[in-house]
Amino acid sequence: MSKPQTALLELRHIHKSFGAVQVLHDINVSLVAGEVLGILGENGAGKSTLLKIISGIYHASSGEVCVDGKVVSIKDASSAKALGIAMIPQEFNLIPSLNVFENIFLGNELKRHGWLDKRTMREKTQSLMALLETQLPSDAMIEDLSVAQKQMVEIAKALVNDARILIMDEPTTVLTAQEADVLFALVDKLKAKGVTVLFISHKLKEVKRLCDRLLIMRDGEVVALEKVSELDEHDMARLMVGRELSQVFPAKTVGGQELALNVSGLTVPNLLSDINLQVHCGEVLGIAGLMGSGRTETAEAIMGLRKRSQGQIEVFGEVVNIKSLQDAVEHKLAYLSEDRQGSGLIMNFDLSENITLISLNKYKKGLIQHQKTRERAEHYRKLFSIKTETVSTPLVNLSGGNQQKVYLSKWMDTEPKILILDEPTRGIDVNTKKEIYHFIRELTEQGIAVIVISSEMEEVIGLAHRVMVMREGKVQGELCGADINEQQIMYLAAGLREQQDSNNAQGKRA
Amino acid sequence: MASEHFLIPRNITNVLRQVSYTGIIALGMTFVIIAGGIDLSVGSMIALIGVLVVMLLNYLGDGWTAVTLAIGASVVLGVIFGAINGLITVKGRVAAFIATLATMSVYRSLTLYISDAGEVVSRNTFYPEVGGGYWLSIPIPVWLFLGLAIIGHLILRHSAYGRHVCAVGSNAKVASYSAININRVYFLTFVIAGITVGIAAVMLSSRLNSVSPGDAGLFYELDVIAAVVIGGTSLSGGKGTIWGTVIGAIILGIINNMLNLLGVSPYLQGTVKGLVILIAVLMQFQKNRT
Amino acid sequence: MASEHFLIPRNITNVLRQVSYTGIIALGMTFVIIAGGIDLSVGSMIALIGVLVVMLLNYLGDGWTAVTLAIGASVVLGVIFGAINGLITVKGRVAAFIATLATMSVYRSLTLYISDAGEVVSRNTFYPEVGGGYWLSIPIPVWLFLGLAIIGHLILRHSAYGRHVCAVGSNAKVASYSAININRVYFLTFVIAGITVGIAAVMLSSRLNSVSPGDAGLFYELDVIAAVVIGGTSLSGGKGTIWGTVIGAIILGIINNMLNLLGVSPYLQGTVKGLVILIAVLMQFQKNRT
Amino acid sequence: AEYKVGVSVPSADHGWTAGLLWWAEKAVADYKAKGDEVEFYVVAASSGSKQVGDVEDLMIKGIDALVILPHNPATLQKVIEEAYGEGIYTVVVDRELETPAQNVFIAGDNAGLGRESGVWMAEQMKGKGKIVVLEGMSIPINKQRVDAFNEVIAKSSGIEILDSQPADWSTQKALAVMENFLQKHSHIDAVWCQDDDMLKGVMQAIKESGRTEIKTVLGGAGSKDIIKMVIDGDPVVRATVTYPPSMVASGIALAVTGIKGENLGDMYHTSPSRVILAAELVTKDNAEHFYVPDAAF
Ligand SMILES: Nc1ncnc2c1ncn2[C@@H]1O[C@H](COP(=O)(O)OP(=O)(O)OP(=O)(O)O)[C@@H](O)[C@H]1O
Ligand SMILES: Nc1ncnc2c1ncn2[C@@H]1O[C@H](COP(=O)(O)OP(=O)(O)OP(=O)(O)O)[C@@H](O)[C@H]1O
Ligand SMILES: O[C@@H]1[C@@H](O)[C@H](O)OC[C@H]1O
Ligand SMILES: [Mg+2]
Ligand SMILES: [Mg+2]
Repeated sequence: MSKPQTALLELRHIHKSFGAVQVLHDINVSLVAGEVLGILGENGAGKSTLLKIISGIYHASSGEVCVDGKVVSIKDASSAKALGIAMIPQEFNLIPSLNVFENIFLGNELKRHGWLDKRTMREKTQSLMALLETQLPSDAMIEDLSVAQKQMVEIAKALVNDARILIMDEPTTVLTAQEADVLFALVDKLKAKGVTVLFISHKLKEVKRLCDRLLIMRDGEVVALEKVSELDEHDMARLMVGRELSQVFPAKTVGGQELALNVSGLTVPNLLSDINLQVHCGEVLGIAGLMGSGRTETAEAIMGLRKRSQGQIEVFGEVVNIKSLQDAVEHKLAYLSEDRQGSGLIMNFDLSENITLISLNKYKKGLIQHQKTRERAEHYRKLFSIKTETVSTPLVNLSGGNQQKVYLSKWMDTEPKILILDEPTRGIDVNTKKEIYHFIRELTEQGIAVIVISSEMEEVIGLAHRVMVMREGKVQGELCGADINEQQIMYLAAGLREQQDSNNAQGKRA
Repeated sequence: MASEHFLIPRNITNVLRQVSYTGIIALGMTFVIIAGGIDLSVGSMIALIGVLVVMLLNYLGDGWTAVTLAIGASVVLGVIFGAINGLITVKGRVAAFIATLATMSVYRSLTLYISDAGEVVSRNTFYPEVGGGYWLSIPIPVWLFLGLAIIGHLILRHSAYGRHVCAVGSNAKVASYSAININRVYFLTFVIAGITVGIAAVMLSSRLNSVSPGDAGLFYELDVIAAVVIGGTSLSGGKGTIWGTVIGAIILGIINNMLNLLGVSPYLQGTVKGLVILIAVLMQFQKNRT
Repeated sequence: MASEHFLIPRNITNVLRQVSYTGIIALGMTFVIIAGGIDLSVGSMIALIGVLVVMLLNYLGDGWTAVTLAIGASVVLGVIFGAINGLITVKGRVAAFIATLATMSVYRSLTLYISDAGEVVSRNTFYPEVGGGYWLSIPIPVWLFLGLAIIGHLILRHSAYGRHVCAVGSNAKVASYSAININRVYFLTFVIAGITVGIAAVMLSSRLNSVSPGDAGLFYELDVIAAVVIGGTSLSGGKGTIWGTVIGAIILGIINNMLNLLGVSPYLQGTVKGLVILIAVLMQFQKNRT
Repeated sequence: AEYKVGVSVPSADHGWTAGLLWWAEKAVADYKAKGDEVEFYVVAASSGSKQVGDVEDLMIKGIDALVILPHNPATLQKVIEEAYGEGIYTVVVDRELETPAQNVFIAGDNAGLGRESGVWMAEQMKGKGKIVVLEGMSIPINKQRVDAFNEVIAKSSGIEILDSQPADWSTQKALAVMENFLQKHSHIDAVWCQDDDMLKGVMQAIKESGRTEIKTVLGGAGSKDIIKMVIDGDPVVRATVTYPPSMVASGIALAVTGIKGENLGDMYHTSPSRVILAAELVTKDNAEHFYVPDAAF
């Protein structure tokens, strides 16, 4: 890493934890003016968190951020703005009830005599749009725009300040190839003007095309900081995943024969089209894909959490009509959602209350038999070695990994025959992961059919008998046996070798 | 000087009786608030049910049968008016505070309309004994308050429904991802509140043997919410206890009684009530923070 | 029969005047609601400011200077009481509806305490001309309503602050990411509401030259919220217009006027108001859905 | 103190009740000046149900006598019965209970007020024209007044009562009700509003509407402001009928006499069980006699 001139932006020993979970460990990076840094890493590696620290949305637990060689304190969005830092966040950051120019200038309004100078703002908006080669009236309401148009507005909003440091968190996920090209051309222009760009993407090709250097993160740590020219796409994927798989994953079982779940033609308007999948008893089906590829929606549609417009679901050979989660639970399906805190657990309930929430009827004799629920919770506490004093501890006091185990217990207590796990190890440490993997194996030994949705490549590879790869709401291909490897999955997920792989997959499915 | 009177048994029974009307409603409100809602219409609803029940009573004539029928009717009316609140909130996706602000206005206005703003007086000679009577030297409304508190506690802590109420109020999404019919759970909390209002309406109207449509239950929502919040139930939903509410109601009653005995202007009671609500809410916020 | 009277100019001026008191407050409430809040205390606040202003007036003696000072004072009082609401909501992180429910109780109770629940009558002979006067045959309060609406519109649509109010109400997180001081913006909406209440208090108290602490402004919050919601401002915040509110207030006035002319019981007006709020809110929900 | 007397009244939400409280406090102050033989507790409640609580609290304090002007008699009936049943010497003022439960009842002549008003009004209108009526609270004394008034008016076939609605004796409510009347009825000759406070609201509404056809407005109870208008020769407000709030002070006196079992002043008997004060018509001719500039009402 040569330093030809003084660093415009420097991060020194950045640490960040949320509660007990450490998300970033000792991050050190130094960037010069006009440099484009690509940031790669699996979901949850800490990329967004790092950039949010630079833009003042989060605060580092320890460490320093320097701009122009001086340590700065970035308290909030306005102090970031004052330093010339602008961010295009991963989630949309626009006010739907305001129009394009009002959003672009939000918090940054131009005024004349104290009142808004709408004319100048409109004019500037138009010239920004011209720069972005986008046709967009400055008075259009945000709620009427397409996803790509919104993204353009986000970009314009970041540019309007003449930022020196521009942060883009997966800006191209929702853009078409042409729109992305416009953006890349723009980044080149900004680069020429000396703007430093930090760029997160899961698309290896575009990182290769755009960036000078690459920062590859794994579990909150920097695993590589290299010139792009020194890495090819395969290296990148290897570095991102890069863990020895052997100790973590148990040996796979043989997998059963009896068809447990058979989904055909599943369609949810605008999100999923014609999804077909099968799982057998004692088998693990992996579902891989990039963010937004529709894996979660697939699970939700099966579980009756989303209204499907078409599709048939068979459970153990019987066609069932699942209209609500209650129906799904009745048919012995279980779904561990990806959002443990948002849709999984009641944080102010204790272990036994959480674990028996769905299966409460089992513990009822008129009134709830609290003793029985506690005994049951105690059973799971031992089974999963959940680290907590008692089963009466509220969930907030548990670490993320232990919460995840409680969540798993909650669904296990419904005694499911078909279990869908969506990102079952998100945000949990390696050891807990291992325990969960072994537990999944035990389940398959008992003949339970398991679907694992995961963005962690190695997880899918290590667990699944078959892997279904999704892209843009469709099944892009299916892999099994020796074909299950990072490369094949990456290529399918990113749509790189569509032709070849889909042929391949079709052959397999037939 | 205050304490001189305060501890005499008669004063204690008195405070308990004064507290029991809003206390009974506060039991129902506890469910609504734990589920994440609020019901501002309880004060108007008690007036409306009170007026209707007394009118029914006068229509039915004298005797215990009439009284029994009227009591049944008031519970049914409570269910109906509570269900209206619940339906608007659940089906119309209207924030509970605005839905019940609207029905607060509607119920009060109907009360005034039906009674032509005039006091409605019961002619049933047995009715006053219901709310004015004693059993083992303790006023009936106090017994009822305690009885309902026990039932409320059983439902909240020891039934699946109670568990679901807490889950819905804590995190509705988690609840719906746990196969709980959140609309049904939320809706029923308003019905429960309605039932308690119906019962309180009987107690209040029989105690006074009449209902004054303009001021019966006026500002009850404040007393009721204050009792619930002092009792430790979080206004953002998810947790709370029935016994907390009972204690909250009694504390509020004692504060009012003390102020009265100390000769503090009764007009300041509204200030005290408002401040008590604020302090209780702020303390909860403080607690959540640490 | 209704229409026969309805269109005569005098009736129209009359409706406009009747509407202007709550209409002026509705202008301020529009800001609060767009920012995602609510202010239930406006009715009590108008009574409190009214009582204080009349007392101040009596202290200052007769003459126009006293009147001018009193008007200034009422605006200052509006700022103070609005700021109290804002502080509790912003600093204490208390939901606006509960914070202002509490201050509603506090302000009303202080009004009663200060005045000993007795009517407060001004002895200033010029004061009645402020709210009772005319200019170009149009009542002063109506002029003021329109003037304030124009100012409100300019602030909401043509100032950075107005944009920020919309942004905060639409998505506070996005607003703070856009370097907007959301606490300040939210706080100030309550102050704006307070100012409009102060102005309305002058209009109202000068009209009768007295304030009746128990019923002045009672249930005004309903009229005010109804006007804002009928005017198309979303109760969930984020969007709304001042002209919508003006029209909402006028529609409400016309509805009341019509009911009157048709001989509908005045007691049913509360029902109509409640239903109108509900319908307006439900219609917004319907619209958002499609 | 040897005796404890509780005085419970509605809060001073309009002029008449303000006058009432003023007189109650004056009576108490006058007794205090004489010595500390009697201890008084004066409480005012803003609603009937609050007043029930007030009375309960007074009973806790162990009062020997209760002087009460019930907000709405039916709501207070039971609690007053309880007090009376316990042997507390009870004086009910102004608003009579349906089932008597008191030692003394003192009030004005409500039917008389309605009658006097009706007679004067009919005479002023020369037997023809259109009247609107603003009533008080929907409690018995209001009905007594309105019934008596209507009975008298019914005798003049040329007079039509267009509308009759409650405004609770409140200035503000009267303003709103009168506004409605003015919108609803295109021609009104006279207004009867049975209370001088309501009259203020009525006059404001008339002024704002710009209507000039209303020639007669009659209030009641005899507030000093209205009596002053009569003295000054107001063209529309030319009379009022008395209903003095000082009755509460007399009620207090009757209570004290009653508990002591003494004779009433120089009279030869103790407190009478029923005292009715006549309703007197006040016109320009006799107004000076009723005008007390420093009274509260
Ligand atoms: N506010 C928060 N509270 C607690 N944990 C958080 C919070 N935000 C992020 N995390 C956790 O921090 C870790 C890193 O998250 P981050 O969003 O930085 O990942 P990422 O690398 O951007 O992933 P992706 O590719 O999915 O966007 C995750 O495990 C996440 O669960
Ligand atoms: N039409 C769309 N417009 C905007 N955002 C979308 C759209 N479709 C999907 N997304 C975004 O993608 C997110 C993830 O979708 P989904 O849950 O199906 O992805 P996934 O394959 O499960 O990936 P992951 O769970 O790793 O995010 C959605 O929550 C949403 O933020
Ligand atoms: O308050 C009432 C008063 O205004 C009326 O004139 O006389 C009777 C009183 O009770
Ligand atoms: Mg991210
Ligand atoms: Mg997902």
